[in-house]
Amino acid sequence: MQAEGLVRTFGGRRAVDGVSFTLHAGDCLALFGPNGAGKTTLLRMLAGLLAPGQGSVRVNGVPVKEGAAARAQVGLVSHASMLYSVLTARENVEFAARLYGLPDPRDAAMRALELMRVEDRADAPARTLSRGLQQRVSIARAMVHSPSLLLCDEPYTGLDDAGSAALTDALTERREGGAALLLVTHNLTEGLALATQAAIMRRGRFVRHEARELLDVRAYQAQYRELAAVHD
Amino acid sequence: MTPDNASFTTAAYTLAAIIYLAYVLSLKLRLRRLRARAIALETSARPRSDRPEGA
Amino acid sequence: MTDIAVPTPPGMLAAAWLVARKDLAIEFRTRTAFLSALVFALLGVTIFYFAWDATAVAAADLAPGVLWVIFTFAGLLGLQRSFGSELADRAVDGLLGAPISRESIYLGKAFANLVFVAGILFVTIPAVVLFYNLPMGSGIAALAGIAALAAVGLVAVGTLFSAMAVNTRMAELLLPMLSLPFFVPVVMAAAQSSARLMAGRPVAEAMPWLRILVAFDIVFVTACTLAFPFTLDE
Amino acid sequence: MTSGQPSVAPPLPSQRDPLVGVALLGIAAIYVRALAFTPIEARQGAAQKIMYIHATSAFIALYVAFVLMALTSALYLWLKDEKLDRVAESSAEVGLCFTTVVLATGPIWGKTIWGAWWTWDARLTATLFLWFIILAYLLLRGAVEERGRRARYSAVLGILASFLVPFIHLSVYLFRTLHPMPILLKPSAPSLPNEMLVTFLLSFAAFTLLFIALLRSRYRLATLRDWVADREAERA
Repeated sequence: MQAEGLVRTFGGRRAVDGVSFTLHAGDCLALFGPNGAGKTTLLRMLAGLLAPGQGSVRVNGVPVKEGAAARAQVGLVSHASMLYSVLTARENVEFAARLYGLPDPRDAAMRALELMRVEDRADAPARTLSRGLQQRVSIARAMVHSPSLLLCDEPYTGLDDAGSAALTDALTERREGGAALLLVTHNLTEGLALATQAAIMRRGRFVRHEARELLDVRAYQAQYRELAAVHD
Repeated sequence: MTPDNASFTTAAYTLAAIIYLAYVLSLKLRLRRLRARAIALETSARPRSDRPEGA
Repeated sequence: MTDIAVPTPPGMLAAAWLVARKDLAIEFRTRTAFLSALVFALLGVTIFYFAWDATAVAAADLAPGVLWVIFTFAGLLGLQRSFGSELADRAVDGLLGAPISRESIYLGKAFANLVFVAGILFVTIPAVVLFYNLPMGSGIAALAGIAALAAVGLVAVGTLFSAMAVNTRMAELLLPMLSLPFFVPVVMAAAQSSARLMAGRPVAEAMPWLRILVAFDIVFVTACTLAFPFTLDE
Repeated sequence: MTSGQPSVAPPLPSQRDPLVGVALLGIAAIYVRALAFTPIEARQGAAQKIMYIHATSAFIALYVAFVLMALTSALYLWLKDEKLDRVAESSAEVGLCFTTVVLATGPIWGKTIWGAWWTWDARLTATLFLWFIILAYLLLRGAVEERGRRARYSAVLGILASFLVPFIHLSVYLFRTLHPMPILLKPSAPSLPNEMLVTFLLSFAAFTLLFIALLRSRYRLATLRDWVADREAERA
């Protein structure tokens, strides 16, 4: 995935102000930053939901915006569950599977639910599930077509230990399977555990971006706390 | 026989004039209000406290 | 992971059908919107009957007019909720992120709305025939045909405006305000042509109105489909 | 595309707008000329003079204001230039003012010709629907805060409305021909003696000037409003 010179303004304010980075298969970028730094806007642009004011996003060379095909390789987990509350967990994930044109939507849906260890509630309507279970179904939904680029916006929020474990295993398995991950989170330990690269975003720009191995965790935490003291 | 309906004409002309003038007036008032806000924003640095009501 | 068959994103119509099926499944499961629109329509038909002095105006002349007024407002009621389900929990992001075209989302929603409105008509027309004891015969088939044409026009415009109105503060007021001017030619054409056909007048007399109706459908289905992507937050 | 960098000086239009002043003077001159110096039409009487303001305002409302709104809406969707959106907004609002005048003066004139205030005359009815459409357009603009979305939504409505007007004219005329109006004199294109024709043409020019003046003033208002909104967004 290549993102070049991404800019997006909302009513005179530059939510994202010139972001460029590349993710290769097996990479996992942990993105930290205070509220309002533009993380969600960036994520929506990478997922093809929001057209960038300037710059471009390419997945395996195909621009995400124009080519609907490029979106077939992208999975998004956001704050909102993106589920239809009236439909059951299975129906939601199966609907997504059909949207991506999977040859076996039913089985793919069940496999995704099993991956997130929520298959026992497959036939419960989404609205009857707890916040954490909905989050798991939402993650299953984002992974049903085994995307080569997985974008997660604070996926761990609301997950209990079992849920977090399932998510970590799923993300690790996807990463080893050749997917590229972007993990937006406030939780340093969680983020750094999986990351191969780490970045901090302030006012729509990457103020720091380096490989995980080069990081001294304690210094990073100190600097992050001071950087994130004031919201953008 | 030419009907005597001059009163209708005056009614129509005055009504039209009222509507046009009312619109010109509304433009002028809105402009004045906005100018005041613009000047206020321009001169004061960061009017945290006295920020005028919403845009 | 996936076996030999490579996943191929569905084409325009296939995707539209997927969206429509999902919408109808949701509608069938909740049924509240459909039932309320239906009861609204039936109540309207009965109330209209008592709004006129039956001796002065023959019920048969009244019937088409009543049908179209009720049909318009019941349709509006149905359109109101069509995008509500998408915005709850940002489910629309799931659609926008999928490898399907924006236009197919519109066509899917529009088709689901069409089925919704057709369902209401399917009950309201017999009710009007019953309550206003219209002569059975060919007139009813013509009425149903015209209703279908009118429904397409209303739904094409109504779905687009509902997609816009749902994102604003005053959705309930905005949707009727935006849609009703567009419903004028449709309702006028439908009422005039059905009145003539119901009164047994030669079809030729109703032709000019039917032409307007068909032209309206063609123009606005294409225009709304092309305009829909612009209503999304690109 | 948008006014990204904060322009320091606010786009402050001057208090006294000379063009609007000149335009109003022009209209006053037309009033004097039409009322005092143009002969009264034999059959219709003085009421015929209403035509000088009614027909001209109607023409400008439909063929200038509305067409401008529809055109700039279409161009906005293509070019995404905010200035186009502001022109569309301004021409809609000024168009609404002109249409209101038409709907006010129309029935008064209609009363003298047809004996009834409102007779669903084809042109007047079409103007009524145009009035509703523009009102809906302005209501839509009022209901959306975010500038980009407001511009896109109103552009979409502007274009669809331009498709709707021919349908309305078609169905209203078809509806009317089936119910012949008790018209004494069909107020169609005026074949006027030259004295009245001159007044009509002058009046047309004056009202066009008025439209342009109001449009320009409303456009500057929109520019200033957006500038203020940006500054407040930044400060918030």
